[in-house]
Amino acid sequence: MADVVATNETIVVVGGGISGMTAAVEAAETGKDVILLERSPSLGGRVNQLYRYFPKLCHPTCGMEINLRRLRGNPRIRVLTLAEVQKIEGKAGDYKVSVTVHPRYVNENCTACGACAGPVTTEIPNPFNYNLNKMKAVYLPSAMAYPQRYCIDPSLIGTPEAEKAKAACPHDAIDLGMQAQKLTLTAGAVVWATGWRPYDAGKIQPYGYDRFANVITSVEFERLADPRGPTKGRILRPSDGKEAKDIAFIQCAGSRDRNHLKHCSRICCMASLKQTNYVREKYGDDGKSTIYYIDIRAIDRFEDFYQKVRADGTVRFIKSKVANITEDRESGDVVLHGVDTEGYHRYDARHDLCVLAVGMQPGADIRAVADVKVDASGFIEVASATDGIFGAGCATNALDVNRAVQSATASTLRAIQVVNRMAKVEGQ
Amino acid sequence: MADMKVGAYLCQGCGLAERLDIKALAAVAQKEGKAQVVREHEFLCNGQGVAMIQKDIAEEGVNRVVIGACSRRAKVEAFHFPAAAITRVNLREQVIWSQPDTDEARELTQEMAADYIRMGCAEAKKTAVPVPNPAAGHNKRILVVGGGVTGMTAALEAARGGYDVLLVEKEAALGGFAAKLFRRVPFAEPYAEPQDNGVASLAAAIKATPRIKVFLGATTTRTSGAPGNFSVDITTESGPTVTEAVGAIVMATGFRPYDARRLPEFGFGASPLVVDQAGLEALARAAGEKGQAITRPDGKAVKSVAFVQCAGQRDASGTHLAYCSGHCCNTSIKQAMYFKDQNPDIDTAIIYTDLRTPGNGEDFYRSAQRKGVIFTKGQVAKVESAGDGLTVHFHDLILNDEAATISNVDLVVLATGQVPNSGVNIEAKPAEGADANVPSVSVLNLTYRQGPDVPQLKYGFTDSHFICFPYETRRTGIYTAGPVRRPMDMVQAIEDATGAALKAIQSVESASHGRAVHPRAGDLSYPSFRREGCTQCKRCTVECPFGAIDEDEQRYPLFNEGRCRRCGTCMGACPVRVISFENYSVDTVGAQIKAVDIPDEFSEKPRILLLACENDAYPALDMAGMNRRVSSAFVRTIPVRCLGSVNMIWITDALNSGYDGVMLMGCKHGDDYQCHFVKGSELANYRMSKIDDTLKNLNLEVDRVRIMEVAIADIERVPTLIDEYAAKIREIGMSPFKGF
Amino acid sequence: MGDQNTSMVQKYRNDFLKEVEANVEEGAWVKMCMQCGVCAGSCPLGPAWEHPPQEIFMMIRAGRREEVLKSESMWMCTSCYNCIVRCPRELPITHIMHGLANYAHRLGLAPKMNPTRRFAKIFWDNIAKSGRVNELELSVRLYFMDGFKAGVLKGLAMKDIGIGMMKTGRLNPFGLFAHKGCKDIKGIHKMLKKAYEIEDRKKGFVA
Amino acid sequence: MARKEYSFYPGCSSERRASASNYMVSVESMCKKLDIKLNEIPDWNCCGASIGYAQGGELPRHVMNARNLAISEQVNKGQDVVATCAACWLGAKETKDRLAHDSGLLAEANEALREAGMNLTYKGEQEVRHMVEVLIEDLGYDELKKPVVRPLEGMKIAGYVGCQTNRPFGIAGESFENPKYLDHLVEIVGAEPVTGYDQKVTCCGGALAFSEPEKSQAQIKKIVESAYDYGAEMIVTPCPVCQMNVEIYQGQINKRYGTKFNMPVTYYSQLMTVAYGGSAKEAGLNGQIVRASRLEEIAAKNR
Repeated sequence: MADVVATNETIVVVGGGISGMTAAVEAAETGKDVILLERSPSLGGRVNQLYRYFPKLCHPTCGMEINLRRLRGNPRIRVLTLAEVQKIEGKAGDYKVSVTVHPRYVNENCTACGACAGPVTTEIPNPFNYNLNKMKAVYLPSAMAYPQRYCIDPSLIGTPEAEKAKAACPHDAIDLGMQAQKLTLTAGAVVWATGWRPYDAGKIQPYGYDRFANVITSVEFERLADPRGPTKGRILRPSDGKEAKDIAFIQCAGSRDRNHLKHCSRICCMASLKQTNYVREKYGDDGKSTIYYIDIRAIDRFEDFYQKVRADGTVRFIKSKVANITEDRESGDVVLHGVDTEGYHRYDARHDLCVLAVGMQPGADIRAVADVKVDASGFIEVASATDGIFGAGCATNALDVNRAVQSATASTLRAIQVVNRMAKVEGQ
Repeated sequence: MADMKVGAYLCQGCGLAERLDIKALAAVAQKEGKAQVVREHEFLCNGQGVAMIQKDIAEEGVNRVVIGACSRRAKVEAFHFPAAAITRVNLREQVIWSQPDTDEARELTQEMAADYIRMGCAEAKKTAVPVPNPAAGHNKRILVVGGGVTGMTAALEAARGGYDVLLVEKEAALGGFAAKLFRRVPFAEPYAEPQDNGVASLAAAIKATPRIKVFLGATTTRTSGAPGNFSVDITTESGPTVTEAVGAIVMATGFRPYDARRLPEFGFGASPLVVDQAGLEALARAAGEKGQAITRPDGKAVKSVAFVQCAGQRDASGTHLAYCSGHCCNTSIKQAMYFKDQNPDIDTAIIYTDLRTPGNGEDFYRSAQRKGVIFTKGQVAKVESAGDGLTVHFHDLILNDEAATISNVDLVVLATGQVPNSGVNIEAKPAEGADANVPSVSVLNLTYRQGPDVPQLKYGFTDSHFICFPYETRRTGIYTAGPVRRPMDMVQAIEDATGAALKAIQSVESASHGRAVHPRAGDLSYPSFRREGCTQCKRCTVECPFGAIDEDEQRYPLFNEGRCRRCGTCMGACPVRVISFENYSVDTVGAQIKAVDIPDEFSEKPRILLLACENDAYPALDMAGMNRRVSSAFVRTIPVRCLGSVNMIWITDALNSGYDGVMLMGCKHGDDYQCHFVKGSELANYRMSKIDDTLKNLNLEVDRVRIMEVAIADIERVPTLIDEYAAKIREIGMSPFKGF
Repeated sequence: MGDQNTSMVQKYRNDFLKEVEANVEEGAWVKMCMQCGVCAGSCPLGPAWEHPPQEIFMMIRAGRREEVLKSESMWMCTSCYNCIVRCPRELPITHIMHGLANYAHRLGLAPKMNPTRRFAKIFWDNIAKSGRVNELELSVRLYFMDGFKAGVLKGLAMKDIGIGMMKTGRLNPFGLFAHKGCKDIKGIHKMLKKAYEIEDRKKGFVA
Repeated sequence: MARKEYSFYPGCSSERRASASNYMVSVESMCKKLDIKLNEIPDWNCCGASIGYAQGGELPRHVMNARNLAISEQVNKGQDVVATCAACWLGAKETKDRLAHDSGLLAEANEALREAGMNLTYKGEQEVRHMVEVLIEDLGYDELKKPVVRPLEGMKIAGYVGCQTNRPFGIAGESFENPKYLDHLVEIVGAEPVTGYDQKVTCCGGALAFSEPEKSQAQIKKIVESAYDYGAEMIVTPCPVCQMNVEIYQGQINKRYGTKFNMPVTYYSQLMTVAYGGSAKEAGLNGQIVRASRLEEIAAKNR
């Protein structure tokens, strides 16, 4: 990988989710050289783990296909996966980005034919499905994976299983001796798009995510609904694999809460409204969704979607922050306790499954590698004109996909301004 | 095309050699495909394989490369030969991976592969490496229409990027709506206090930027051309009209407040003590300039203020705005703070149904509560004058008191919404909820065949329909930003403006190289048409989703290549087939259809043509193959750029040449359409609705042609659809047209 | 005590929220509530509350003074602190409830016969007297707070427990006479007197 | 010189012949085994308990606690204040907390404090901690395990934490909804903790035991019932109010609901004393109204 050429007109984009891919593609299509760094083995980030988008209920992989096509066909973009940024030093127009590239143990020869996985039996938790199921330790991260190359889990190295995989590969694509590589990239500007991670639901003790099998998170629910997911798209509850037809959605699970995340995560209301659609999609009028909320935040045109769900007879709305959840020991059902504050009605509501609409927090702490201003929640604040490191997408705030892409596009221009200053390139 | 030389390269890797007789395929390529060079390689995508092809291109003069290996979606970087036209033949995902690995299946699998080789060679002979449009425009200046915060930001950001900017503002001064604000909502921590509206410093920055030329009291009265080559008339109230050349346009014409006179129940108009948010800003500014406290319009001191949220918004009845304007909760909070900061003893109540302060707005909300602003979840029914003040009647939703009131209120502020200044709705749908009373005046005055302004999405907003691609308008090189695009607050408008500026810059850069922009970014081909064959039916000019085609003096279609997105909808529309692209035409597909070997009607081997959208259906088929999902071996798939590009002749040709059925797989259309060329799949469905007559004329069953809606996620469903259709064809029997 | 109330009414007119902020322990927090209701749902005696805390906060904002101060609800607080630890706005709800109860009690608006109010008074008087709890005296007073007959009956009902406690050495049969209490009880009395003075001064109670 | 020394606030209920005197006995034995020295705060007074609010009001309540803390600062210099009673601990800790964040209130408290003897001023120098806190944080589970000579083998014990040792302050590192420290303590004394026990933090209604008996007893019923459901033969608690309530009203609950409760409720310190080789008397087991027979049997075994 020593062949990675970068100059102070190069833009380094950190994070290969929707924001990072957008920044990379938009910059390259404006004629800039881009190096896109992704920590995991493939691009796509969290959107690739969603079943549908709100409000159109279209599939994230649709837009991803277009972005991947734009990216694959653009020689100005260099993608490095399993790449982790260690340090960013220097100043706008002249950065040194130190990167560690972790071994994939599979080289460019791989054609994703899958022969290597054949003889392997060792299984590991599948991060693509938030570890709801297991997968072989030699794997293609997802059907949309780019680069379209298999990976070998480090835990397999040194075991006979690894040798089996190597022996099975017809294209000499497996290199079990692969080592981590350290490289230093020159860059004029950096776009930091490391996205978000779900708030640790276990910390919201009254809801017993760590104690009750049938309390899950909204991101996990996406995997249950997705035909590519662990249940092939059937909404089966973890405790007994029974179909969950009566589902509770708890809003502000961690958000708007001084004990957890002080900010509102913006997307969760829409996400839950969307997920009630999954319930309807699977069960029609037999499904039952109940949304426990403080305020429904369906901003701007999303209001239409909210009204549509409101009109759905299978969906109930209860203005209440659920006090706590208990588990019915026999049935494994969850019982939600609280008070509907619109006129004070007490409830002890039994549901098959409870989905916590968990909040958003920054996916990575940029301060560990660079001196950048972040707010109290760890989100990157808008850079000053002299800076050359720019936050994009959910690294800057809790954003929906649409706003994340806007943010990434804006940051692309900020980065281009820097490299153009360097190149003294002018419009005319 | 004298020097055309086709090289066919067959891969033996990924199990292809085990499953297929590659030698036989090579023979097909040579004899039937007429490939001058045919080579096999055990591992085509590796170093040597690629080098082998490069060598042939360099030394043998091969300029049409047919690659018989994996899907066009795989190994793209490896098979990248700019000097030659590439045709990918998908023997892996859609032949060996979608057919059972059994001896019985071998024959059909081999036939399938052979057909695809024939098709590949046939396509190769019809395609050429595109040469960039000689008429590409090279102007890189950016025009920004609207001098509010959005427009000023777009202008500044573009200029900082090194581009010249023209900024056109209809008022006599820059600033737009923001200039009317006393203070704005904070953008950064601690999100606790109202801030200076920031307009002055923005305007100063504009002044200090020589790259930006400002036109005040001016409007764009005529806009023609294409990206890299727009011509715009700028008419100033005082003085003449100047014509300027620009490369791209950012439309940032903002919004106007919803007309509060339509809310008599809240006493607007009836009492001067009832104002909208803009009205309150005016009071606050007036007071602020004099350094005095905000008073009632009648000069009396203010002791109590009530804010009515969602006034004429979020209205399901259809009378008022259906949407939420997003900023109003924070704005009312800010305005309540005006009073609390002026005197903590002034009572301020905000009556809301859902308080919407996303992100760090939550801090601002808490800050207001700390200042003593009272928040009440309720539905306001009526505001009426009582004595010297007002009484607000509302349903207190927490205390469930339908007759709740706040009396002796000195000011009531109505949080009315944003109505976009988006010009003329060229699709003339009733602009749902938008302010229909105000006659719409064109903003851009485009000379386009399809109308003078940017098409609107909903409620008059020019938003993109796409979640992943928020800037994609249907007018190439014209990007809209700020509240004209979607209801939004100032901080989002600033981000939006910056993004739109990037897209404008990107479009001038692409235009200057004759490249297409999203979604077929980088495509150098462009539509050419045979004027002599044209019947002036105008379908192309009407149906182009991007308004790229005008009409010349003699009413022939006038292609503006720079505006074209290369979807081929015009090509699909053309009844006389005079429109084509170098790398995609009626012939490239037609030749493939004809190349397929059609067994006679007693063979029990039907042939089904599948025209699949390359963005959704085709990847779904690929992924089904990756999952080794088996489906009928009688299907021959051809990816198309968009169902909109499907020309009827392909279907009639297929049926005439003995195909037993034709499937079209395209994206969802309608309200939540997923077609990336917006109208393509909708048009295809419209055209197909007429196919039945054609079939009747041919005496064929209507089931011989079927159009299906498929999403990229239908990995499991797509093979099922195929098998169901194959079963249907078996049921209605073989086509009578074989062997003609 | 009655004029205590009227003076407050005059002082704050109809602005009950201001009155609460000034006079009720932690009252300044009332305005911070966002009506999520987690407190209402978290209270172990929830169903016994006519008005749960979050509703009481709304009633205070709505100026429903009498209704709030005369309510039995605050007296249902068991001081379990569930509401405090769950409140997303960090309101010290337990203390506000105690404060409201105490305020209502000071104004003489609290329900006369509310058993908790009466127990709390007896309890405090008990500790104020000697500086420490005299459990026997406390229980005896409790039994007889509704008069001799009721007391005897309640006493009988509880006698097993009482005897059990004595048998196990956990109740002093001679507590009424033998209870020691603090040495510096005089000082404690003066200290409390002072504390009351200050509090009354601060909250503008008429002496 | 003991290995640990603290300024001790025993509280009213742990006085001789008071409702938690048995707790006191076991604490003393436990501390002896662990070589912990408790220096009682001279002439300490009642904390006012949470129920004191109605009559006590705000300042007087804080002043009562401030007095104890001020004496401690004066007499037991440099030592943390340790309380065994949840209410005492909470009352004192709340006062420290409030006065630390409200200088006005602090000044007022000291103004009143001057009226008392021993010319006291409260400065807020000392930490206020619960005995359990001290055991876990200052000694640690490993140290607490060492002296075990008589593991309580075979006993299934439900750890009932209750409210005030748990909320709002609680023990560092423990959650309000599912604290595990009692289970750990049960484990190290060789018994089996009933980890699934789902009423471990349910309020026993102690504050309302006298005024609203039926309401508080309904709470107690849940607490005891669940312990039976999960197969516990004994409940252990760190709080004298909890202990008394949950133990002594079982008879009345049986009358009211026709249940057959007879669940011993002990203190952690009693378990530890026995496990450390102490006698039933040293563990204050004679103070149980519902006899802890199994524990007494083990205590009778010679170590």
